Amino acid sequence: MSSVAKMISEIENQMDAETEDKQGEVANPEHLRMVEALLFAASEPLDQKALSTSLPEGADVAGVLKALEAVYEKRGVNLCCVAGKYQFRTASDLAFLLRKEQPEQKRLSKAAIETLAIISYHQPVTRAEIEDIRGVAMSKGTIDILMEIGWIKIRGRKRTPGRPVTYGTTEAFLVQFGLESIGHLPGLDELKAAGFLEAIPPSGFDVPNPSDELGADEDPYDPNEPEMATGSANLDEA
Amino acid sequence: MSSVAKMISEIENQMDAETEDKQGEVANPEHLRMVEALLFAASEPLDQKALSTSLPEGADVAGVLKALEAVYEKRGVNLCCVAGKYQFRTASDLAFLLRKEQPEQKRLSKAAIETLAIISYHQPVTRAEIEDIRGVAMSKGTIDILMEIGWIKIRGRKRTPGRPVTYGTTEAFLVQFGLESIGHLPGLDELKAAGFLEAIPPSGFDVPNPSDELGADEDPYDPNEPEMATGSANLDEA
Amino acid sequence: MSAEQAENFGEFEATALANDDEALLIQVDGFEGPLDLLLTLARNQKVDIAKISILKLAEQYLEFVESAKKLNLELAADYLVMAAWLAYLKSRLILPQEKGPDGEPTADEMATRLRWRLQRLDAMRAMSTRLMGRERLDRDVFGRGDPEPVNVVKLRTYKDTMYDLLTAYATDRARKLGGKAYRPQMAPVLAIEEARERLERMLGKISDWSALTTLLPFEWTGGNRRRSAMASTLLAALEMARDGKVQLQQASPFAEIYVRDGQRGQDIPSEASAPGA
Repeated sequence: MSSVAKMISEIENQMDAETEDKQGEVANPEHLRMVEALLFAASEPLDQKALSTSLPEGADVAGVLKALEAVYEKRGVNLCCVAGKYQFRTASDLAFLLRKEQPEQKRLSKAAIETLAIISYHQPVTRAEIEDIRGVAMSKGTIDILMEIGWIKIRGRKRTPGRPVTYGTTEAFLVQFGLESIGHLPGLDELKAAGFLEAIPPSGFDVPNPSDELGADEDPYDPNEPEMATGSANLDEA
Repeated sequence: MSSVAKMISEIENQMDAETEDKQGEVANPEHLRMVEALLFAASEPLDQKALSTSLPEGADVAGVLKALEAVYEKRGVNLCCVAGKYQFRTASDLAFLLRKEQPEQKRLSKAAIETLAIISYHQPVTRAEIEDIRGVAMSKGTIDILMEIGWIKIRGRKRTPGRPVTYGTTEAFLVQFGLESIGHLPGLDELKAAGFLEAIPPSGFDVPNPSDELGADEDPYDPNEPEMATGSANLDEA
Repeated sequence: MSAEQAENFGEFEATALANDDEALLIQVDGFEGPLDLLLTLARNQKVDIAKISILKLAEQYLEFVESAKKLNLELAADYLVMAAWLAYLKSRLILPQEKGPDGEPTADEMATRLRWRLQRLDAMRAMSTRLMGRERLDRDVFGRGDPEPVNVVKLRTYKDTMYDLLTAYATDRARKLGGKAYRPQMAPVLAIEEARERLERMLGKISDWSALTTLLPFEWTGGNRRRSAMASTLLAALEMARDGKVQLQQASPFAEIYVRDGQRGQDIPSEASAPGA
């Protein structure tokens, strides 16, 4: 057997395992082709709902996606789940082939990178809380840059005096960093175990997760609500 | 063996045949992955030369492309070669997936609806006759639009010098306007009663009884008949 | 300043941050605030931050601030606030353990809290490195370079109805038969000249006294048309009577008007013999 054929045969074995998992349920090969074509053609990640509207009624989109993920697992192009949506991307080990020698458009400052990390792990988080973690007042530009790139957004208001706005990450952030969801952030469990994600300042035993859902003490953001004075954090308070 | 696995197995068989053709030369699976990724990420079709500059020296690009072509032959995405350059395209039989139908409601132009009305009442009718009845020369587009919508058709030729084609309405026309047959178009009295015409129509006003039957001076239309010079009608002739 | 510190901070420079909220402040180059400075100092102790000596750390920080002052560097306010707080913490750490005033946390509790904050900042730094180290779209991994857009096919339907068709037919036909030139619509009026011409032509043909109503043109019937014909014919008859061409008579107001040729005899018909009264 040729080596290519062997490779494909391996894929086949994976596939068999895959389909066995589903107890005899077999992904329809024609549906597989359809999802393949749809995902290949699209420039944006597609979710299951979008895919199922294009497929015949009753098609097992989830099953097809699983099968497709297995088929492409070891290929030069992989099927990835980002932000709960599916997208073909080149295999990461081939980055050296494709990396374009374009200077990174905007080199983010250290402050911006840290702020992004804090927002992604601690969301929903207020400006004062970010400042508490970093121990320094934040320049207005930092949030603006991240907002402009489209990686963070204002997501609500905290039900505390002054009703400060809360920040969170966007879908574009997940897509850019290849994350299926906020819960898939690297090292999230370590941070949680160390208690570093506790409410700021530490309030007790509850260990909140970063979440896209509105927090218990968070109101949805209403852009029309008049802005209150949002002073910078008091360092001596900490 | 599951049906998907069977499909892949088929591809494998093709692949074996492929590689046998090349007398034991086997496409390197890693090169296969590279070409796959390069073609996927490229914004335009790539030729063998462009591919080989990215691949390790001595890589059998032609062999890899052949193998890839076979792998993707029956997939939702195919490897296509256009003018010596390669690119992935979604399989042509799945083009319907990439089509989105958008309903749009329109109205015929004044000239078009008047022409349609005349064709419906006066069929079989030649272009010259339509122009005579309307009293204005007709733009070519008007007939074209009605033909394109599918409400009129060429139904025959008039046995007059030049043998001009005659127009009539189609079944789609009857469906659109809710008519059982052309004979059910309202006559003079009905038009009067319904207020479409003055109580005393101008002298010389008559409303013909349109018919689907071939007219006495009409030949059936033979699309193969060589077209005669069909200058625009002489208005004074009619 | 210790040798170790000199090695690390000897070269720091003051930089004014232009175009920023903090434009008026002087920042110690390379440090992102006092906590960052503390974290760097803590790392220099080369022990686990969890076990770091806060007392030693406080001393190092205060030393650093002193040396900055000697270099005539004006430190940003938050560095000085931190210095003041650390000086206070230091004094309490040296003194025997006791509760602070008004249930203030003990010095140990304050030290633990600071240690925790340093650990947390350290952890978030590590996470930001991990996050930015991820394979990123369009830098490490790539999507389809030549996506095939969805073709939008317009499904045209026409709103034209039977009503539109018939309206078009009727107006089009009427326009054609009406000729291409503009013709103002004539009010239904019988011209007096026309009525007089008619009457003159009829003179030879009518017998003796004839009722004016019987002389009206046949096609001028109904409503306004008949009234116009009546008025015009009467006027024409009056003109002709003035010229002596006809004779008129009427028995009473609103009664029938009779006309006869002016050349005829002068005898007047009796009421009874008047025809068609």
